[in-house]
Order: sequence, then C-alpha cells, then structure tokens
Amino acid sequence: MIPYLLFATFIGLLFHGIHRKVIARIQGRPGPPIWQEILHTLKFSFKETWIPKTASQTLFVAVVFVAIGIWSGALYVLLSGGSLLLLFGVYLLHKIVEHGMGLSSGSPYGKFGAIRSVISAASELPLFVTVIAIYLFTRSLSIADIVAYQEMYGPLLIVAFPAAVAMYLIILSKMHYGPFSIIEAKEIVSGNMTEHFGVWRAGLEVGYALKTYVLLYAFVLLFIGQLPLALMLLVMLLVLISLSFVCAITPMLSPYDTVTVQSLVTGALVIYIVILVVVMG
Amino acid sequence: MQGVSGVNEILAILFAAIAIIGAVSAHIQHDRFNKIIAVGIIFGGIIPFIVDRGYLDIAILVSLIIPITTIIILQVCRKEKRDDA
Amino acid sequence: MAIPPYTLGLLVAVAGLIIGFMAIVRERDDLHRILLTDLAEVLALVLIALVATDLAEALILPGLVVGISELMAVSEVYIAKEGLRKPPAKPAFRIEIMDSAPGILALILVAYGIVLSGFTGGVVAAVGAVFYFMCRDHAERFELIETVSGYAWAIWIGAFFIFMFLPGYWLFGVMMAGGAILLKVMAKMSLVGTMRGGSNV
Amino acid sequence: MFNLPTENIGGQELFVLEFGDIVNYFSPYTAALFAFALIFTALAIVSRPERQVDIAFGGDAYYAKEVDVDLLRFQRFMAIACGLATLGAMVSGDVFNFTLFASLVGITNIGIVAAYKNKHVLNAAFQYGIVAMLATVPLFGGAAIILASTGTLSMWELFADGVVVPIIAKAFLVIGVMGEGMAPFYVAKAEITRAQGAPFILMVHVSSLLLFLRVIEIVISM
Amino acid sequence: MKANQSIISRISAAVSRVENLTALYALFFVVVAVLGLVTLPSITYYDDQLYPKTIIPESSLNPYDRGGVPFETTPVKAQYPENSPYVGYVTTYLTPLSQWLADHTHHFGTTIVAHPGGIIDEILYNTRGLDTVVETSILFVAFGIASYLFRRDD
Amino acid sequence: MTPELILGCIILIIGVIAAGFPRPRTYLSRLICLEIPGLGLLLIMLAYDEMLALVTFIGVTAISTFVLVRVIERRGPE
Repeated sequence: MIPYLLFATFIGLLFHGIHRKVIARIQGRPGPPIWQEILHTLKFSFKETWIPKTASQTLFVAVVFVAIGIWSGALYVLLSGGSLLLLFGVYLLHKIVEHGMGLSSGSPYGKFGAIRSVISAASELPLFVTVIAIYLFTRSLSIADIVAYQEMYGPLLIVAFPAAVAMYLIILSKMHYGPFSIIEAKEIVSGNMTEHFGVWRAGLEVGYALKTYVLLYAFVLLFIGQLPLALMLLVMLLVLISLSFVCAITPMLSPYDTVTVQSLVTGALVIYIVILVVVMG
Repeated sequence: MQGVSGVNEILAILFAAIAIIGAVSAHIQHDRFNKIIAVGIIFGGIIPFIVDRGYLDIAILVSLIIPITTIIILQVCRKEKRDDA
Repeated sequence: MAIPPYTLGLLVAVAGLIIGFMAIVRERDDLHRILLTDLAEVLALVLIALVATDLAEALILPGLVVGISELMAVSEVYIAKEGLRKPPAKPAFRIEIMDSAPGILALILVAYGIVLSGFTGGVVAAVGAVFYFMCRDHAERFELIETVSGYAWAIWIGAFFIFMFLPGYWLFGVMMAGGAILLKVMAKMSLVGTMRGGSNV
Repeated sequence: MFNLPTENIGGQELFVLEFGDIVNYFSPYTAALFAFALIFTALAIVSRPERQVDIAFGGDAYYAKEVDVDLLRFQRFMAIACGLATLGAMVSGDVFNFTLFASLVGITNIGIVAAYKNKHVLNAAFQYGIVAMLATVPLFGGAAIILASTGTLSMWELFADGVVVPIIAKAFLVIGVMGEGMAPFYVAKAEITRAQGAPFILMVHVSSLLLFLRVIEIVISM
Repeated sequence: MKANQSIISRISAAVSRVENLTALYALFFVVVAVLGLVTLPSITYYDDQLYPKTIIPESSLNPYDRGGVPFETTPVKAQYPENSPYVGYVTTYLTPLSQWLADHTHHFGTTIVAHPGGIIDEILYNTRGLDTVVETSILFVAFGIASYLFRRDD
Repeated sequence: MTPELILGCIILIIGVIAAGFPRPRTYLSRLICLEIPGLGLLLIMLAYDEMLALVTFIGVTAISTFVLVRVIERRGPE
C-alpha cells in the first residue's frame, strides 16, 4: 500500500504539472515544466515551518493530516472495491478540510477562501444525483459490483451519460484554475491555503495530488471499467487534458454564479433521474 | 369506533356546526376581541365531543387550560389598546 | 366510494402543509415567520397523529417538546438580533381574574401535573407555573432551576441505563424516569414564565 | 441475530448496538462516518479558537481579536453536543431516532452561531433557525408516513427487499436533512462562517455534511 | 437590478440574500409537496401496525386498557421483543393511587395511564428509550441557548 | 370515519388558511388564528383516542403562546 501511495502521489503531482502546462500552452504561454509541482512539494518540505500566532493551532495542523488521511483512505476504498458511497463521503469531507484550513489560520484571506468554499457547497448536489443514477443501473454501490456490471453490459459512460457529465463537473469543480475554483482565486491571494507554508504546504500538496489521482481513477473506473494500469493512466491523462482545455478557455465564474450553475445542472439531473425511475420502474 | 346514533346525531351535527361557525368567524372577524370570542365558540363546539367519548378528566383539564391561553393572549390585546389610545 | 380515513387525513395534512408553506414563501417579516413556523409544527403533528397507534402517541410527545424548545431558542435569537432588550412596560390595567385566579389555578395544575408525571405531567405543571409567574411577575433564581433540571436529566439517563442493562429493576426505572422527566420539563418550561420581565435575580 | 439486508450499499454490518426497539449498527460506511465525526469532536474539545486578524483599511494597521472566555465555553459545549448528536445520527438504526438526532444537530448549530453579538451573524443564525425548525416538519412527517405505510420504523425492516417506502416520504427525509444541515442552502452558512471560533464553526459543516451523507445511504437503501 | 444581467446572475442575486433563505426553503418544500400530492392516494395504511390501539369503552382504563395484571406481563407488540426482556411489565403496572382511581371511577383512564406505568411509559422509557434521551437533550440544549442569550444582555 | 375526524379536518383547513393569510395582517390576529388549527389537531387526536398526546398538546400550546406573546410584547404592535 505505501509504495502505491507514493506512486499515486507522484502521478498526481505530475498531473498537476501537466494541467498547468496544457493551460499555459492553450493560452499561448510557455508555462512551467511539467515536473514543477513535484519540485514545489520537495522545496516546501525543506523550508522553515511554523504556525501563525493567531491560528487555532491544533486545528491548523490537524487539517493537513486529515487531508492526507481521507484521500489515502479513499484510494484504499477504490482499490479494494469498497462502497462507492464511502468514496463520495470522502469527497464531501474534503470540503471540511478546505473550511478548516481557511478558518483555522485567522488570516482574512484564509477566511475569505473558507467562506467561498462554504458557498460552493452546492457542488455536492451533482454528486448525489450521480450516485443514485449509478445505483439505478447497477443496483449496487459496491465498486467491485459496478466494475463487474460494466464487464457484462458495457461501460456506464454510454448508458448513463448524464451521470458521467455530472461526475465530470464534480472533478472540474475541484481542479485548479477552473471556472469553479473560486476558493483559490488570485484576488484573495491563495485563498484558504494562504497561511499554510513549509511542511504543512507540502503535506497539503501531497493530499491534493492524491485527490486528483483518486478522482480521475474513480471516473475511469466507474464509467469505463477496469483497465490495465498503463492504459488506465493513459485514459486518466486524456480526461485530465480535456479538463485542462475547459479550465483554459472558460473564465472563472463569480462565487454565487457557480452555485447557480451547479444547482441548475443538478435540477436537470434530477429530472433525468425521475425519468429513469419511471422508465425502469 | 363509536358511531353516533339517533338523537345524538342531531346534537353532533349541531355542535359541529357551532365549531365550524366559530372557525369561520374567527377568520372573518377583524376586531381582535371578536376573534378571541370566536375561538372560544369553537372550543364550545368541541368540548361536547370530548365528553361524549367519556374522557371527563381531559374535558376538565382542557377547560382549565384554554382560558389560561386566552388570558395570556389578552395580555397583548390590552397593551395594544393602550398604545392605540 | 369511501375514502379511507388515512388517505383523507393525509391529503388534508399535505394540503395544509402546502398552504402553510406558501404563506411562508410570501412572508417577509421575521416575527411573522416565527408564528408561521408554529403553524407548520401543528401540521407535522397531524401527520404523526394519523398513524393512530400507541407508538404514534409516543412519537408525538417528543415532537411536541422539540417544537416548543426550538421555538424558545429561535424567539430568543430574534430578541437578541432585533436588540429588544428592554423589558416591556407593565400593562396599563389588570383584569381582576389575574389577581384571584393564579394561586388556585396554578395549584390545581401543578398538583395534577405531578400526579400525571412524565412529559404530560411536566407540561401541565409547567402551564400552571408559567401562569403563576406571569401574573405575579416573579423573578426566580435562574441558576437554581437550571441546576435542578440538569440533575433531573442525569437521573433520567440513569433510568435509561437501568432499562437497558438491568431490566429486572424496571419498576425503579419507571419511577425514576417519570419523576425526572416531570421535573425536567416542568423546570425548563416554567423558566419561560420568569424570563418575561427581563430581570434575573 | 440480525443481517443487514443491504450489504451492497454500505457494506456488511460490523457491530450492532441494541437499545430496545432501536438497533444501531456499524457498517463500514457508517463506521467511517462515525470515526470522522469522532475526530472532529475531539478537535473541538482540544483546540482553542483562532484569533481573527482584521485589517484596518487605508493603512498598514491590523489587530487580532481577543477570545472571549465565556463565549468560548458556551461554544465548546454546543460543539461537543453537536458532535455527539452527529455520532448518534451516523449509527442510528431507526428512522425516527435519526430524525430526532438530526433536529438535535440543527438546534446545536443554532447555538454555536447564535452566541455571537455581531448583528449579521445573529441575523443569519435566526434565518437558519427558522429553516431548521421548518425542517423538522418534513423530517417528522416523512417518518410518520413511513410508519403508517409500512408499519415499522426500524431500518433493518425497511431495507429489506419486499418493503415499499413511499417516494414522498423519502423526499421529505432528504428535504428535512437539507434544512437541518443546510447542505445546499449555503447563504446562511456563508454568513455564519464569518464568525470567530474555527473549531466550533467547523462542527456546523461537519455535522451537516455527515448528516447528508447518512441520509443518502438511508434513502437509497430503503 | 440591471437589465443586461444574465438569468444566472439574477438567480444568484436573489439566492445570495440571507433574508430570502426561508422563502427559498419553503418554496422548495412546496414544489416537492405538490409533486408528491399526486402519489398520496396510492399510499395505503398498513394494517399490521406495531403497538396497536384497542378501545374497550367499558374499562376504567379506557382508552389505554392493554390487559394484564400488575407485576405480571402482558403481550406487547414491540418491534424486537427479544431486546427488551421485561417488555409488558410497565404496561400492566398500576401505582396504588391509580389502582384506587381505577377501582372507583370510570372516566379517568388518561390520568391513570399518565401516572407511572402504562403502555406509553413502556414505549417512551423501555422499548424506545433512546428517543427520549435525544429528546430531553434537545430540550436541554435549546433552553441552554435561550438562557445564555437571555442572561448575556448586561 | 368518525365525525370527529371529519370535523377536525375541516377546522384544520380553515385554521391553516386563517393563520396563513390572517386579516388583518398583524402579529396578534395571526397569533389568535394559530389557535384554530390547534383545535383541529385536537379533534383529530380525539378521533384516534390519543388522549395523552392531546393533553400534552394543549399544555404546549399554552406555553408556546406565552413564548410568542413575550416576543410580540417586546416587538410592539404592528
């Protein structure tokens, strides 16, 4: 498990670098090298570290460990074929990490980031719909069962396309530099991460890398099916690049607009679910 | 279930009519004192139903507490009157 | 064609809920909203009452007490929010019944409430106490009553553990539970009566 | 003695806790949520709140707010109560019991927030309080409809295959939990977040998210 | 509100005001309730309920006469009787006072049953005791909030 | 289907309309109108012989009226 975790972290950080590079190229900039994020993380690990005097100290440190902990747990669930609900539970709990990070520092920028993170709580809703849609098809929420279902009946991407769109939106709203990433918009410095530096920042980067890896892996696993590792990574990369395209060409929405957009998408999906229920009985 | 039969039926309809009249007039009346009186009328229509089922302790208790509720409401009525004056 | 009573009741209750919530949608004033919330609670109780078993009744009692305690908390938040700190002026004149009745009425209700015990008894006794405090403008020792109700709560938890782990002593558990819940509900709710004046001894 | 009928949703039951008719259970899913709630309750107990830094505009001046001890104690009490309520709701095996725990979460959330003297925060707390009270209506109503139409409140019976739970009751439960925890109704929460006391404010979010996760499990399983 | 705003910004503007929160929630509820209204006639009452009510008008314990002799048990239709080994004992229990009332009067059934013992106490304290724990805690917390706010004003 | 149930339903609906859209629209008139659905609920409980719940409900109504009166008093008439 530990080697796999390191591997996933490495890939996740690499993906972050590729994400930045692709966005830069689309926007006509040279962009940083793709291993930039790995170097970042290493650099932060060896920098001086302390806790701001105004911070709520225990919480300030604890969120970093929580962030790494929940995403490691999510990776374990994903690989062992556990419950899909648990995976999505972790996704929601990531929100708590964001709040905790911003609020605990006492810095106004961190607080603004946390408030925006609260505002974007509506991104939970497409998730709920995705879970139900998948359940309607597979009649099970165990990831192993879902993979087995896809081996028998073909990928869910085709039959449950709207659910895949919803999940895509969920991943998009967690990507850096995307239309929904109001939490770390540049006008509030680094948002809720502003005060976390040194080792804490490195820890967060690790947690985020794991998050990206898990979300992309889950998307491929849930909607396309189990693939060999190399192929899996390739498909994940393709999904990532498509996300980078979206991030590069869409402007960041204003905080409340993100909510409206996500809620409207959810509304459309609820209608889809109702139709599904009626059709499938 | 206990049915209502014979003479009781007429009485039941009568009391029900009282309660409904009270409810409707409580809505229609504009004056606050009239409203309170109308609520009292509903209560008058309801209490026979409780007694008819043989729950005397409830009937006594309800007749004690409803007036208390009315007195509590009267506290504000009184105030408003003074404020109007 | 006869509509089953349950379906009729359900339709009436949900129709009532729709009307009531429509009123909330249109309401802009905060105090009116509190009042309408009280209306909504009544409709929720209708839904439970329609089940018509002993279990339903046992579910209504908690539902009622939850409603009143949340109402209390929210109305206090409202007072704090609007800054209505000043206690109200005394009524301009008093009706005669408010001088003669409280003692005897309160006594009857409290005595009867103690006989009843449990939630019901607590509420009935509390009505008596509230009425008494209201008419006499009493300022009670706040901490004392709160401590009493805190202990009562602890006793009830003890009774709960008797039922769960030493069921043989059920009689003891019933007595403890009945007494403790009576005390707790009554103490808490009669505090309401003393909170009116805005003074705290 | 019991077999959880819905292994394919939250996993097999690991441990069963009986309180008479109310049989609580730990499946991998509920146990994970329980553990998470436990972590944050512990954090609320041990950590001190942050001191918010306010910047005076137009200059370099800034000042840190001091922590009010009385407020801190009250908030900590409420946060712990909220944590306990969340713990209870996570493992509850009875629909009505779950709704009661949800209302307890709602009222403790009001308590955490209402302690501030800031007018905006109080206003948000009030609006939130009204919604939390309204939310008890669909919660209890949903539980009552379930009881009337299936004859039981125990999730062990309701999760079984043959039992049909009316869709409106499920919808009521979800709406109720949304109201108690404010999951998508973010506006009041955003205001609330401005208040001081990170470990306690965080409890508001933790409880609401966990409640939401739990109700999804319940609704899907039924 | 400017005319050239998109529909999304308009919705966002309305939703972002905290004063609209209650109305928004109520509206949401109304929509669901109206949609649910059509399914209501299909909901049927399940006849085999737990803790059913039996009305014996002649009994002095009416409407709560569930049979049994004090200090003996009586059949109670609980969900999991095996979890509460002493189920039914509280139901039949009558204190001396309530025994006296039951022997001498006919219309005080509610008073007798509200007094310690009886089916409601059985449910509230024994089989569904956890509900009562939570509920008294709600009372505790709510009044804690109210009295904190009440006392803080000076 | 007992007469109490039918009467209760009728009064409940009248009461909900009265309390939801009171005339005149003042705090006090709404407070008084709130009594009406309460009495409707009382009748419904009576129809199903839920007497303990009924007693508790009546008591709670009195106390909640007091709570509301306290707020209205401080708020002043409108």
